[in-house]
Amino acid sequence: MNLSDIQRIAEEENEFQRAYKYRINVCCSSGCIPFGAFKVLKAFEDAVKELGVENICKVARTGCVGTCSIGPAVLVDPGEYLYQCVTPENVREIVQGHIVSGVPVTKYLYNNSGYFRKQRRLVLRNAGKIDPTRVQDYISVGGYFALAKCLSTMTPQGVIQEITNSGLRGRGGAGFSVGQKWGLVARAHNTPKYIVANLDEGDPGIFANRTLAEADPHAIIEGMIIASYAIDAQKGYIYIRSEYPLAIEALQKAIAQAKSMNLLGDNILGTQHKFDLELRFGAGAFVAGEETAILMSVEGRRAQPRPRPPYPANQGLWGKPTLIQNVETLANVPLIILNGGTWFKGFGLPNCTGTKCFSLTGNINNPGLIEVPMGITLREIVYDIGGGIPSGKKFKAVLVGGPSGGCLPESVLDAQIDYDSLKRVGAIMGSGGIVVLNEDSCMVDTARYFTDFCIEESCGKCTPCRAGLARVKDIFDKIATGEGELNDVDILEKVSEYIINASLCGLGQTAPNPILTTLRYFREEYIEHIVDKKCRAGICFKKEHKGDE
Amino acid sequence: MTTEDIRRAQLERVLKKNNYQKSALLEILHSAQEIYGYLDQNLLVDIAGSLNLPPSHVYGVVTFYSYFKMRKPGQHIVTACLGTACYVKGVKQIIEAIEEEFNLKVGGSTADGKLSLSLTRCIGACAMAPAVVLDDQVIGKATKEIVIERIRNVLAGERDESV
Amino acid sequence: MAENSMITLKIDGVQVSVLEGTTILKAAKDNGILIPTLCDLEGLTPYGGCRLCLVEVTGSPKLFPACTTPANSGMEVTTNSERLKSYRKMTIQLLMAERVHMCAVCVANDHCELQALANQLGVNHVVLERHFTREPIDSSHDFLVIDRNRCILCLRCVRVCDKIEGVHTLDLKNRSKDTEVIMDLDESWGNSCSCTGCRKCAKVCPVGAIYIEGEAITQTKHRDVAEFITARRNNR
Amino acid sequence: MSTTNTVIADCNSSSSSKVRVATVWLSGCAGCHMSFLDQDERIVDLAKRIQVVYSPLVDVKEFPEDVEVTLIEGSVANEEQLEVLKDVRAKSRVLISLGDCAVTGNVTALRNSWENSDKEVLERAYKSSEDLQAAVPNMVPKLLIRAKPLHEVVKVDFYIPGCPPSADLINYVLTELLAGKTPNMEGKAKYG
Repeated sequence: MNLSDIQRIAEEENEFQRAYKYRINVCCSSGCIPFGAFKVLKAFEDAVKELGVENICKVARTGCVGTCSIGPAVLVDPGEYLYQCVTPENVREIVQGHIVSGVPVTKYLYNNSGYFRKQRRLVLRNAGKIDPTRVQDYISVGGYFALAKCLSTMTPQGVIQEITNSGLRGRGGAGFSVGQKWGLVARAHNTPKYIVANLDEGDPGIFANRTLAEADPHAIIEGMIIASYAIDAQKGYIYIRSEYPLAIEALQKAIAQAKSMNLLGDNILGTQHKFDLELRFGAGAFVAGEETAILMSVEGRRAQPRPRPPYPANQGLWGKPTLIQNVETLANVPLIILNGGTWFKGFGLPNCTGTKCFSLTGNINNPGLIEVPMGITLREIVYDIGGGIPSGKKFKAVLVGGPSGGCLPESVLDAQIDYDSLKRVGAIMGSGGIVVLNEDSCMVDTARYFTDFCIEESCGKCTPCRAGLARVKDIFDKIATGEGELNDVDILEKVSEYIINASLCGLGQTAPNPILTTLRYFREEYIEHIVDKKCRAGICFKKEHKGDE
Repeated sequence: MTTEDIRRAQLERVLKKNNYQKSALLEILHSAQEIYGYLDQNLLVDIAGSLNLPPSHVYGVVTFYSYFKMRKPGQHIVTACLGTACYVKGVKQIIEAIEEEFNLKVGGSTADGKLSLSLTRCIGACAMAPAVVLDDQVIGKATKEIVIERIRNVLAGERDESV
Repeated sequence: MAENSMITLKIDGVQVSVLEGTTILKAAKDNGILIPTLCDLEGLTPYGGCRLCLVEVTGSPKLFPACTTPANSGMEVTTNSERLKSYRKMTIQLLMAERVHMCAVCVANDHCELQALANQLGVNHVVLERHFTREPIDSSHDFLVIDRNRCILCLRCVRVCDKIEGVHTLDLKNRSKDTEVIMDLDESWGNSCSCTGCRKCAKVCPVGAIYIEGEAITQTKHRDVAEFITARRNNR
Repeated sequence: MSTTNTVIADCNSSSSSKVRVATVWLSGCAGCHMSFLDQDERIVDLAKRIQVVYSPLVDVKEFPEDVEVTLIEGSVANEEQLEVLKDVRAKSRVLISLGDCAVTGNVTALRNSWENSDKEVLERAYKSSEDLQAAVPNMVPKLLIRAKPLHEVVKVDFYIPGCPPSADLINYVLTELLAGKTPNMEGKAKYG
């Protein structure tokens, strides 16, 4: 295989697809399957045959369209007609109307232009459009062209330069410059070098990476191979949550396809470059998403982070230089290589380029997976894309950045999505979760819930996170059962500040964020709980639920 | 060959496939749990011996990750998602209802060993919160009535036809 | 090797010269500046868990554990600012509040590093409500006893067992606040097949969690055992 | 803290009256009081400057008003002590936790590990360890579920940990307070 082979496959595939006038994309991702996506897929295949249109209409199984609240979702091309809540019963009607008669069946269409208008889909460019189980589909939309370009016309330094130019920053949370990181690993003397792709999305309420892997696994793999060429790594691991069976299956299949097409292995595309890829499965530990903990886990150990320095760029897996990158970051790479860093800079903000995927959930009209340009405001996300709060309830807060993000009120909804602005209002980018809360939520209880989560997931290595969070929980228990004292608020603040500064890893360093932001924006609720023994949402002061395992 | 022999042979294949590498411990534990249903002490001794790892190391790894189970699970497993979206949408009430209805506690099983209840931190089905998983099937936008009915059906031995 | 070259840095305003690769903790100690620590012990692999040895490095907003951070040329280190002092007090408080640390009834009374640091740093009371654990004391071994209610999870015992004695009887189970030191497959110590009874865990334990039955604590505690053995091995 | 000190300094300046000092014995073994007495001949000097207005060592039944300095030994373990402590706090200008039981709970708090420790500990003391007429007496004040250090109940001004606390430290703190200074506790505390 070489570049011309890839071009040939793309042409053949395009030729093949042009033969069809229509393409019916049935979303078969984790969001739609529980609502019967596979049955709908089967129904379409049958209906197309029965109505004799199988020669002009292709039925494809695809990944997530992004509108997870209206599953199963079906996208009909050309024209991107999106059908919502399709059932096997109304499939025939849709085929009859849209394909046979050529008139879209409006009564089943998803009629919400706002949801997509402010989005910008780069990472999710192929999600819902290609069949993730067919590498030809990926190649037909320009897949692996970037890899071929790198291997045939670019030096490793050139690749790193292009990525640096693009201004791409790590999407895993901290937002470190990707080009700079690659440069560090490339310059490290020790060999062999490794790449670890982080797909350990342990945050509750977040499913962006899973959806990406389900919908477009080859984009991740191509990004990894390009990175391996840039830093001269020969072995890579994708560390994925074992709770994501569909994503695992998609990746396994994609790796096997890539291997069989000589996109992985020795002499990739006929060059000297060599790269092998394996999956490693997480086992239910949120902390394993941390940079040094993921290394421990890949090595088959307890995922306890270790202090940095030494940085993984110099001493990572088995003490060797290692590049650790979130899969969303990697999926951006082929685009940047194909179109150039300058093109990529056209999206987002000057100091924070590109887009970011978010899982938008909670009390909101249009939950789903969204991808927005950096610089969009929270208000636009909540109201324009999310469509506001359902059932006439009032907005209360939006949680940005997962369990260690911030709870932000109405007053800061005009904050932009970028690493620094979010930090300023007390939140973090995290791995991309936005949960909207309405007036029925108690902010003390919310902070308590996240603290519980972080306690459960703390690795237990360092004192601030292990012992500090446990004592914070004691205080929350006191407040929620009516035994709180005003002094407790000060203690909460003091201990939180200490945990942030003294903890070993990112988990402890961000765990008190929900506490500090709720204290900052919703302090009066704490005071109400303590002084008036009143919970305005009616959640606290009830019989204690001893739920956690 | 007994079931035990077959299982051991399966495990041996997994060990071999991973070249008895110490670093493949997590993969091997995953497979072992799939083969045996849970990880008991003898199994851990066996794996530790095969990989030439200290038993305490293996035990430490198994207990660190919440996915690994050292107790025999019930015949049917219901797992409630405690992710943020599910929490916000009131999964707590569903959990309480299951506990009450089937007389069991989170992390435990019913007296007859037919049903166990566990919690998970987010299955990524947040857009259809609250979500409850019943024997590998996700029940989205769950209510306590639906969940209890589905559990009753499963316990009564009916195949779940809703998917 | 490049590691043999000397580098110069400032610790608390004092110019010091150390071998490249030396940790800040060691560099400070060799120059008479003692940074408090509970998990670090010379001769063992640095752990960085207790967070007592955090120091400030000029130019970085972050704090660095002195026990794992190598001294760099030109670095300016502050080991005892007001902020660090208050954090250290908080760390000691949290450790004392985490399990049952009642000095008067502890075998290691007066020979305990946690107690000594509490006294030295002026932690004369614990603001946070204390938590009382109830782990059974394991005295099934012929002479070694572990009382996990006094454990501060510094992992000195685990590391000495692995690195110095080389048997790795000890490890940790669970995570977060439920983390505990275990023997083999969480067996009682008396049933542990791999334990050689070398006593090194008891010697290095900074508190009274592991001790030897019927032996005076002054006889047991030899916290420099790891340093001694490692030095001997390196010389050979 | 500054107001407390001025108060004591004021009392001190008017040589006519001695500083009113009290000591209280809650759940403890009286060892701290022994240590107080262990100030040896220094107690003679102290006696010239203070008046012990309430203490297990003197025969006063009611805790008086306007006490300058109160030293409290022992933890708060039952409901009666809870009342006493609140009353004492209200009537004292400076309150000092004396000894480990008052500062940490110490031996009296070891029962806190037990669930329902208030009941279990009585069962153990009066029933399971007795052969004859085993019964929990009903005149014992109701135990709190946990034995608490004083500062979990009221505001405490100074802490003198130790089991027992050293007589030197007790003397140092009292002398400093009488001289109108704030005792510097750094490095002087000693648990156990």
